[in-house]
This record gives sequence, C-alpha cells and structure tokens, in this order.
Amino acid sequence: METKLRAILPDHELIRFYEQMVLSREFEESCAEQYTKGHITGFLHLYSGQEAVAVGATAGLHRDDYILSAYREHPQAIIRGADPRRVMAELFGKSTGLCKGKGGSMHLFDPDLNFMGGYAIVGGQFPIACGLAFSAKFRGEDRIAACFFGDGAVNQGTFHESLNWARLWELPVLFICENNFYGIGTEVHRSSALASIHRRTCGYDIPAEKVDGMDVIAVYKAVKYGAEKVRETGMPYFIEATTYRFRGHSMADPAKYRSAAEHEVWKSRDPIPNYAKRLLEEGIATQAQLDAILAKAQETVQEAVRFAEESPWPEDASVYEDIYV
Amino acid sequence: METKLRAILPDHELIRFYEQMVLSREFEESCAEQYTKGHITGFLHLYSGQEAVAVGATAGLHRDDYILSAYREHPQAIIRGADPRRVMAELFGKSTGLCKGKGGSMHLFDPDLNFMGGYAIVGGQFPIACGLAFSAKFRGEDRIAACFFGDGAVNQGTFHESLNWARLWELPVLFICENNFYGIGTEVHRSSALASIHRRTCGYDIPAEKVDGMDVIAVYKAVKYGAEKVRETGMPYFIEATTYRFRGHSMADPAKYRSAAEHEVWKSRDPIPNYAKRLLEEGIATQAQLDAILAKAQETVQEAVRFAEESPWPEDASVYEDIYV
Amino acid sequence: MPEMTYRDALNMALKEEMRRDPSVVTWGEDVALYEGSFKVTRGLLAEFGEERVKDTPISENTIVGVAVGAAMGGLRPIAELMTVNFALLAMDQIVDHMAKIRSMFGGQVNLPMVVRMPGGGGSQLGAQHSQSLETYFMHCPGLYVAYPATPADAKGLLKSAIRDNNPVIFLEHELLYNSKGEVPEDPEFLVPFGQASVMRPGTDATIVAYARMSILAQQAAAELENDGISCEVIDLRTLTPLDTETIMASVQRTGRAVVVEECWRTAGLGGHIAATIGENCFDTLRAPVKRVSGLDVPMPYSRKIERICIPQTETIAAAVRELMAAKY
Amino acid sequence: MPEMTYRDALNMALKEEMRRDPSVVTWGEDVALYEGSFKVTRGLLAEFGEERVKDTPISENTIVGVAVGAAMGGLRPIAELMTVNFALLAMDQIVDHMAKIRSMFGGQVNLPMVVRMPGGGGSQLGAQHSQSLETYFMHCPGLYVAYPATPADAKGLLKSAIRDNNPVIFLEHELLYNSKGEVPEDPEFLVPFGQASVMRPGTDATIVAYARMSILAQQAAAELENDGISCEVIDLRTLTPLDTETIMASVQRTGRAVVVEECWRTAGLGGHIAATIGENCFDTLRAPVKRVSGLDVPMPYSRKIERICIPQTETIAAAVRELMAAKY
Ligand SMILES: Cc1ncc(C[n+]2csc(CCOP(=O)(O)OP(=O)(O)O)c2C)c(N)n1
Ligand SMILES: Cc1ncc(C[n+]2csc(CCOP(=O)(O)OP(=O)(O)O)c2C)c(N)n1
Ligand SMILES: [Mg+2]
Ligand SMILES: [Mg+2]
Repeated sequence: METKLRAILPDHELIRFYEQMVLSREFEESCAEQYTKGHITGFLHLYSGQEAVAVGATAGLHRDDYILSAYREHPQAIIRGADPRRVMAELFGKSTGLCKGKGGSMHLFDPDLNFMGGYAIVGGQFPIACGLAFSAKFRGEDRIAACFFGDGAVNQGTFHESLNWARLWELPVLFICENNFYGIGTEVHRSSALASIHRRTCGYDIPAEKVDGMDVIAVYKAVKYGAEKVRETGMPYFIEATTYRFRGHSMADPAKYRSAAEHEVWKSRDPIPNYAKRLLEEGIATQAQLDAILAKAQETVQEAVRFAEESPWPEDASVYEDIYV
Repeated sequence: METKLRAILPDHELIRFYEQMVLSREFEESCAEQYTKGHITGFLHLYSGQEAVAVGATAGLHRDDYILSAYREHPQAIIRGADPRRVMAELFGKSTGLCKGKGGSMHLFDPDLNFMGGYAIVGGQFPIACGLAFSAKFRGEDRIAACFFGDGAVNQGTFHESLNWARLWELPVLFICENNFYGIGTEVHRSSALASIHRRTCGYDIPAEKVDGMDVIAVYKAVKYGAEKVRETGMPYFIEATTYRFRGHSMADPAKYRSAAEHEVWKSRDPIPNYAKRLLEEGIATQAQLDAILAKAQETVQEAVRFAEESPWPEDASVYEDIYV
Repeated sequence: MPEMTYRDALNMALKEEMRRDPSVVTWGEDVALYEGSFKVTRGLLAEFGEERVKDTPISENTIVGVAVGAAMGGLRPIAELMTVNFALLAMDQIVDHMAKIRSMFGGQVNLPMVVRMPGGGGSQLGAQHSQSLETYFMHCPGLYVAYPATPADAKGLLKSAIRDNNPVIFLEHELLYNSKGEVPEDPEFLVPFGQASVMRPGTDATIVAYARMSILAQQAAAELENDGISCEVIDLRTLTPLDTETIMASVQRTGRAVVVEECWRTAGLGGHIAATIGENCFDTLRAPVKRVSGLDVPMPYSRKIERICIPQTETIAAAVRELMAAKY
Repeated sequence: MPEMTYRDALNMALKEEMRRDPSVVTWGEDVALYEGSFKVTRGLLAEFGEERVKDTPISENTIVGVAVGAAMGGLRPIAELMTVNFALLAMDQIVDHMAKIRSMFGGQVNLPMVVRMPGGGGSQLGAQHSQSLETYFMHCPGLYVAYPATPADAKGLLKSAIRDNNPVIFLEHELLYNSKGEVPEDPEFLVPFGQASVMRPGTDATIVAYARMSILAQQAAAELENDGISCEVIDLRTLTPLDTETIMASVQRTGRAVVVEECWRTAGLGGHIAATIGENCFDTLRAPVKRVSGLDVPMPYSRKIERICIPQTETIAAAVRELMAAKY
C-alpha cells in the first residue's frame, strides 16, 4: 500500500509538485509549437514525460545545492526558479534570455539559483559537478552538487573518471541518472553491458538506488534521502530514476524505433494525471483547483511566449562580449 | 600445498619459463647500464620484478593471439619472440631497430609476432585491443587480443568505455592488469576508489580473477584459463596480476615514495630466485643448468648491445618515410 | 548523370564500397537502426547486416580507437562521430594513435580507416555544437583530411577515402546535406586526394575555399561578375594533401588572393594557406592576401548574431572588392 | 636579483600565489607527494597541505573538468597535466567547456583557472610524447595561452595567469626547466599578458618566436651579428592575447620577418602570424615572411633524426641568411 501523501508533505507542497509538473509540460509543449513556427531554432529536446524526476528531485534538494544537467533541461531550470519568460526568450535567441541569447535551449544557466548549467556534450557535466562539489567542500559549505544525466551518458569516459574521483576525494555529489531507456534511437541494453544502470556503481563503492521516475513522490523521497546521505557522509550517492520521454529525442526525431505498444504502456504511467488522481482521491485538491492550476500554467507560458516575441534581438556588437572578463 | 610443477608442464617448458625470466631481467638491467652511459635516451621504464607476468601470460596464450601493452614492454616483446638485438637497437635509436629507430623504448611493435605495440598514452591501448579483437571475430579467426596495462590505467575513461564495449559487442579480449601498486609515485588506493582492481569489472558483467603475479606458474594457469574462457564464450575476461617493479617508474625516478621495508618484502618474493628454488627442489634443473641459463642470457644481452652499438643510425631522409603509404 | 543530394551521394559511396569490399565495416552512435543522425547511413543495416553496420555506445574516443585496432587487424572501418564537435573527446585516438601508429612503429602497419564527421556552424546549435575544427586535423601529420563541397565530390572523395590505405578524416558539412548536384553513377568514379578543383575560372582574384565556403565563394564570384570582377574559385577538396600547386598557379596569374575559412581566424588553416601564398607569390602579389574567417568567438546561439560569426557570401564579396580597390 | 632556473621560478610563482590567496588550489597526477614529474610543485604539499595540493587519478579530461567546476564554484584552481600530450585526452573539457562556459552562459560566470602543462620535443620521447600543441590552444577563442621563454617570464606570467579571471593554458617547455636567469624576488612582480618582449633589438630582420624557440632565435641572432646581420628578436610570451602591435612595429622597421614555431608547419600558428604580417606590412616587406617550423612528421625517437624535426639555431640562422640574400 502506498503511503498517504499527507503523511509525507503538507498540502501546499504537494500541490506545488502538481503545479510544477503541469507548468513543465505546458512549457515544453509550447516550445514544440514555437519550434514548428520557426521561432525556436537549432536542437530542441523536450522533457515531456520526465517531469516527476525534475520536480521530485528539486524538492529533495536544498536551495543552496548546485544543479547541473544536460540539454533536456528547461523544466529543471524553471522548477529551480528561473523565470519562464527569460527561458523562453533564450530559446527565441533574444537578448532578454537567461543567457542573453548566447546559450539557447541546451545551455540554460542561472548562478543566482545555483543552476549551474545545461551542457550539450554528453557526459561533459560529470567532472564539472565534481569540481563544484569540491569547491563547496573546500569552503566547508553545507551544499552538494546534484548532477543529472541520461542513460546514454553512462558509457562516456567522464562518467567513470568522475565517479571514481568523487568517491576518492569524498565529494558531495548526488548523481541522478534519468533513465528514459533511450539515447536517441539506441535502447539502453544496446549501449550498456549492464543495463541496470544503478548497479554500475559497484566498481566505485558508491551506494546506489533505483526509483520510479514516473512517481514524483518516490523521486522526492529518494532524492531527499540521497541528498541527506551525501551531506551526512560527505560522499557521493547515486540514483537511477526510470522514466520515459513522450516525444522523440529532439524535434527532428519521429521516434520510429519505439513501438506504439511500449509508448502506450508508458503513457498510462504519465506522472501528471496519475498524480492528479492521487491528489483528488486523497482530497488534497479538487478538480476545479487542478483545472485552475492548468489554466494558470497556460497563462504563464503564453506570457513567456509573448515576452520572448516582443523582446529585442541581441546587438551585433554583443558577439565580442562575454568572452573574456 | 602447491601442485608439483611437473604435473603442470613438461620440463623443457618449465625451464623455458626460467630462461625467459632471466633473459628479461638481464635485458632490463643492461638497459639501465646503457641508459647511464647515454646510449639509450628518452624515457626508460624497466620491467624488473614483473617478469612472471609476461612470461606466464605469454605461455598461456596462443602464438596467434594479439598482444598489446604499454611502455614497460621490452620483455613482453622479447618473450613473444622479438630479437633482443633488434629491441636493443631500437632503444639505441638505430636503423636496425624493431621500428627502425622511430619508436624507441615505449613503442616496440612486430606484426609478424602479433605483438601489436607498446603504447605510451596511459589507456591508449584499450580501444585498440577491442578493435583487433573485433577484426578477429569478424573474420571468424580463433584468436583473441590480450591487453596488458597497469593499475594506474584503470582510471582512464578508455578503460570504462572499452570494457563496456568489449562485453556489449562480445569481443574476445583478455584484459590483464599488471597491478604493481603504483602509477609513478601514486599508490593504487590513492588513485582508485576501489583498490581491488579486478572487482571493478562488476559494472560490466565481465568475469575477473586475481592472481599472484610473482608466481609464473600461477600467472600461466590463470591466463591459460582466461584465454580459454574468452575463446569458448567469445567474451572478455579480466585478470589482475599483483606484482612489483623493483626499480623506479622510469630511470628518472628514485622511488622515494616506497619504504625500504615494503621493498624488502617484495624483494623476498622475486619471481626468479623463488622459481629457481622450485626447479631445484623438484629436480627439474640443477644449479649448473641454471647458471648456464644465466650465462647464456648475459651473452645474448651482450650480443644485443654490441649489435645495437655497431648498427647504423637512420638516414636523415627517413624522417619523411613511413608516414603515409 | 542523375541529380542527387550531398547526403545521398555519401550514402551511395558507402553502399558501393561496402558492396565492393566485404572488409569495409562501419559503426558509430545511431548509425545502424536509426540510420544516422543525419541519415547518411540510411539503408546500410538492412543491406549489410549487423555485423558490418553497428551502433555503438556514446564513447567517442573508443569509437575511433576500435577503428584503429580493426584497421590494424586488416579491416577497413569507417567510424562515424555524430558531429565533429565530439571529436574533441576522441583527439587522443585521432592524434596520438590514428595519425602516429604507422610512423612510430616504423611503417610496419597501415591503417586503412576513415572517420566521418558532420561539422560546421549555422544551424543555431550554440557554442558546443557549431565548431569548425578542420584546422586541428590539418595540423596533424599522418592524417589525410577531406571536406567535399559538392555532391559529386562527396561521393568521389568518400570512395577514395575508403579505398585509401592511410587514415582519413572525412568531414561533411551539415548545411550541405540537402544541397543538390549531378553525381556520376559509375561505381568506379573516384575523386583523387590532393587535387583541388577550379570551380570557376577567373582573372582578377583567386578565392581559395573548401566545403560550404566554396559554395559561398561561388555565389560571391557570380555576384562580383556583375561588377566586372572576375574571380577564380578554387575548392580545395582535401586539406591534406593540400594542392598548393593549383593555388599558386592561379595566384601567379591573378595576383590577388582571398582565403575563406569557416574556422576561427586565429591560428586557423587559412593563415597557413595565406602564408604559403605569401612565400610563393611574393613577386606577383598585387595586394596582401586576405582572409575571410569565422570570428574568434565561441558560437552564439541566436541566429541574429550567429550569422555574423560565419563567413557569408557578402563578406567574401566585400573582401574581394576591398582587395580590388586597394592601391599598393 | 637572484639567478634561478625556470623550474624554480615557476615553483616560486606557485608558492607566492598560494600564500597570497587561500582560494588557489592545485592538482594533477603526482603533483603532491611526488612533487611533480618535473618537480615544479616541489614543497607545495608540505607547505599548503593536502586540501590544497592534491594528487589525482590518471584521468586527464576530469582533471581539467574538476578545475572548471571548482573555478565556477569560486576557487582558483591550477590543474597540471603531466605533459601537453595528454591534453589530447582533455580537449573536450578544454575546448568545449573551459573555453566556452563564460560566453555560452552569457557572461554570468568566470573561470579563474590555469591548466599548466610541460611540452615540446627534443628529449627522445617518441611520437606520442614530443608534441608541440600550442596551435590547438591558440586556435580556440575563450582561452588565454602563455608560454614563457625565460625564468623571469616563467614567474611573472604564471603569477599573472593565476590572478587572471580568464581561463589560461600555461605551457612550459621541458627543455627550459633547467635554464637559468635572473628572477625578481618581488612577490608583486607580474608580467602582463599580451605584451611581447623585444629580447634583442635589431634592424635588418625581425625574428618572431616563443618559448624555447625564442632562446634559439637569440642564439641565431648572436651568430648572425658576426656576419653583420642585425636581428630583432621578439618573444611573444603569450600566444593569446597576441601582441601584433609589437610585431608589426618591428617588421615595419626591418622589412623582413622570420616566424619560428616548434609545432608542425602545416596549419600551425606560424602561418597565422606570417599571414598577419603579410596583411599589415605588405608595403614595407622586402622579402616574403619566412617560417621556420617543426617538420610535418610524427616525431621519431632516434636522436639522430629527431633533431632534424625541430627548429635549431642553425636552421633559424639559415632562414635569416636566405631572406637577406634573396633579391626581390
Ligand atoms: C559527446 C557527445 N556525443 C554525442 C552527442 C549527440 N547526442 C546528443 S543526445 C545523445 C543521446 C543521449 O542520451 P541520454 O544520455 O540517454 O539522454 P536523453 O537524450 O535520453 O535525455 C547523443 C548521442 C553529444 N551531444 N555529445
Ligand atoms: C594519458 C597519460 N597520462 C599520463 C601519462 C604519464 N604517465 C606515464 S606512466 C604513468 C603511470 C602509469 O601507471 P600504471 O598504469 O600503474 O603502469 P606502471 O607504470 O606501473 O607499469 C603516468 C601517469 C601518460 N603517459 N599518459
Ligand atoms: Mg536517455
Ligand atoms: Mg602500476
């Protein structure tokens, strides 16, 4: 039997999870539309389906903890507190964007939020997370670095080097693998000798745990526990969250390598309606409240699009700015 | 109780092990002398102390099997069959050298012997071994690739990438870690989160075994078994041979980071005199025979030095040769 | 001759060579089941099967290294890196191994292998995905470097690369994949390495370029023609070997040269070409050799400013005009 | 001013800066207990302890990447790669991260970090251990690149590198570690970036060089003096920023230039400098700019032939003589 939600968190936090997941979904689906319209260009990797991971995980962390991720990171930034308007503006390539239009979809960053970046080189964020964790440890700060990455990233050399390093230097890193079972078109068992990813930490003596990444509460609990362990021991900890992306790898990918049946199974596990059901069943929210949350999210996203549309382009001269101090 | 040697191999092979270990040691010690005289330049990494690994392992492989190693590889080449004269000439930088003086100490190579190279980039040989194994598998050849490397190399990204790859593609690679407990001045537990190196293969689902690398017979048995497993299953296998180098990392290293006491313990485990004792005790060789073997080895090495000394330098024009076909 | 895209021409080359020689194999991230992130390997898995067409983990250094080993073992591997940007993870196997093994082992072994990679900027992919790293490969003896501009060259150069017994870096431009041109169907159609193509003859100035820059240079030359300026456009086809002869012969005639490089200007390959022209044509040069280069900045995402960072038809034309106008 | 070695000058710089600023930390393979493979970090562990001076596993990409993260977190890390050759394993963190992070994140973060690496050939270390990869770093916007020639510059540039808020690639030449010179003891002695040093004034020809090549250029100039040829020797000190002003001012006066680079000639940084001179001094150049470069070959081990592959005093002198003799 599942624990009752109220036994875990107060109502307003439970509801915030829902708000954040809905906002994430709405934001991403709006991005798809803006991409189709040609307002967003380049690569666009959407997070739809994986919301429970970012929402649950962010809630399980302290506000001071560093977060790093890959290129599928809009919701991670927004949940951490980034202004959806400035995120959208970044995707539009406007000067009001989070990174002045220099980063784009794959490179969101906000140091004030300790959101230390989206990275587009698969595996690039591993050593950087270790470095941030080292700096925190060095200064005796009570913060950890949470490093998100995909199932495809675990075969990159940096994964190995960084896990070994984090354990050896006893660094406060929480590794969070978002296992959505595919790296572009390659299913995890075709890229990993050991497809059960959390078991790969055995070679580094790093404790690991697997969690249902479609269940925001399960993710929250796992990350909260993991983050506490990291804080307590000063050592790395590893979480594998199994999840699914409802869309292709990027907007360019029709995802023909996945069967309709597989997709259906995962659709039935959509973290948003399932969580809505629990909120309703346990009387934490009414349908009217949930509808209002959706409406508000849609409004926020519309406002973000409007802001992005109306924002100015970067000045030509800006190409030479922000390179050297 | 140890198995009697004769139960394992016929006398002449047992004696050959001794000959090879003695020749290796004599060759290396002669190199040290030639380095001091300025005849050998550059980096010189000597194998003294680790002979049981190369000798036992080479005997456990088929003549067709590929061997790859790092930069501490003179004996590995010689035991495989390389002419000591041409190896010494290579170290002298002479045109008669194994690689025409272009490779030097760290880059011995002889394709006729399937000795596929000494590599000087720590970890560089891992993927290459996988590629050779793939080519053998692709053509349905009954050969495997034996890849030697040190304890320091296991933290390089290529180790991880290649182990994962070898298991995933089911490649016939025998990984042989020569754990001499130091990567230059860094002891293994200061570079590896899991200092018991063979246990690191758990994350790749590759079977592994640890063997006493100071015991030529133990190494021989382990490698023979491992190579057979690889041939049988078409899958990688991993051996960690614990050993010790009696000299510094290279001629430039006085090895002050190791205690005299530690050195003494390992000296008492010197693979050569200990094996000699067994040969004598079990009546496989007389002291006179062993003395003759030493004398012959010394003669071979002297002849190698003479050959190297008398050989001509490469022509200046040769710098442009052998780059493109 | 049929018209086809650069992408299809590459695909045709791969198929023809794999049919011709059973020791040709190919692998990379998503090249098999997914048929390539840019679909260059479409149909390969179906035709040649999973022993010859293989998906790999995301492990770039090992993708190249396994090819090095397989080539040593006598196969003719073609490794694909999903884009040239990821070659930065494989520089060790490319520069330290692929380029050096033959030479450092005294010529005892060949590496008949190709590493294919799409590259170039202009698609709003941001700093980490828009690099033009051709200088890194050209600045590495032991490698050949091909970078076709047209569909026909794409086919002919790739086939030559696969048949060559030297290790070849084969660059493809992401923005050219959909470009079209006539491509010989002949399965023996090869474009030799080290022979630049004079895309357009001219008398007033020589424009030396490669890959997409050659296409832009052609457009610039067409535009300049209207102003009565006649440009000779040389497409290098291979950066190594570099066809200095064709370049020098042209500059000797025109007396003016513009070198166009998509890569960063500072320490870029254009400097080498310009310097080589300077050394060889000192007497005949009527003006300094000009370089039109990518700006020395990490590529910004926003299309508004990304455009400025890459040579465009108009910047090339402007450089030629400046050169013509200058009085020396 | 005391005489000391280049090695000791570097060591002094490290110690002074670590004393001055507790956020300066350093790590690399064998830098702590072993005190560095070239002993540049001698005494650091003893003085600053194991939280600030750390040995690492053999994981070059991560050595740099951890420094990137630590710098982002507000420390001032100095990462040592045992030699520049191993930077090929770290190109991803160097080029894709260290060089780009500030810019791609819109200037929201600085990376005050240094990556130190010994490099250069001439020690009979063979193809994989004798590379001069300075072009790779110079050809990467977002990085500064320093490469001192003298002990005083070694100290002054390293101190500037550590204090700089930009990411710096700091190259050291293996064959200069034992070279001696006067070094200011002043802990505030800094050598600014982007200011070349005129090592020797002259009137007939300008020799532009860096690191060990500058030392050889000085020797060549001394030799040429005997033949009545007066050379100005410019040591670049930093490759990025490049002090083009000093170079151009000199060539404007002398009318002749030789660029000396230890790296491979093809697509090497010397081409960029030669081309830049060609662009800026077209009117005043009395002869083509000459390059003296490393040969375009993987370095052979044998000292007999290794020597040929690296510019030597006599090859530099010969190039100047040729330039003086040439009639244009
Ligand atoms: C080093 C590198 N290699 C290849 C790529 C191209 N690429 C982008 S995403 C991706 C798949 C990553 O899969 P995973 O880590 O599972 O993340 P997901 O996309 O599923 O979130 C690949 C191969 C890249 N960006 N970086
Ligand atoms: C990529 C790389 N990094 C660093 C070095 C410098 N280096 C040479 S040997 C060595 C230690 C290797 O130790 P190990 O693998 O245990 O081999 P051993 O020397 O003990 O035989 C190091 C760090 C190198 N050659 N290559
Ligand atoms: Mg995935
Ligand atoms: Mg060791």
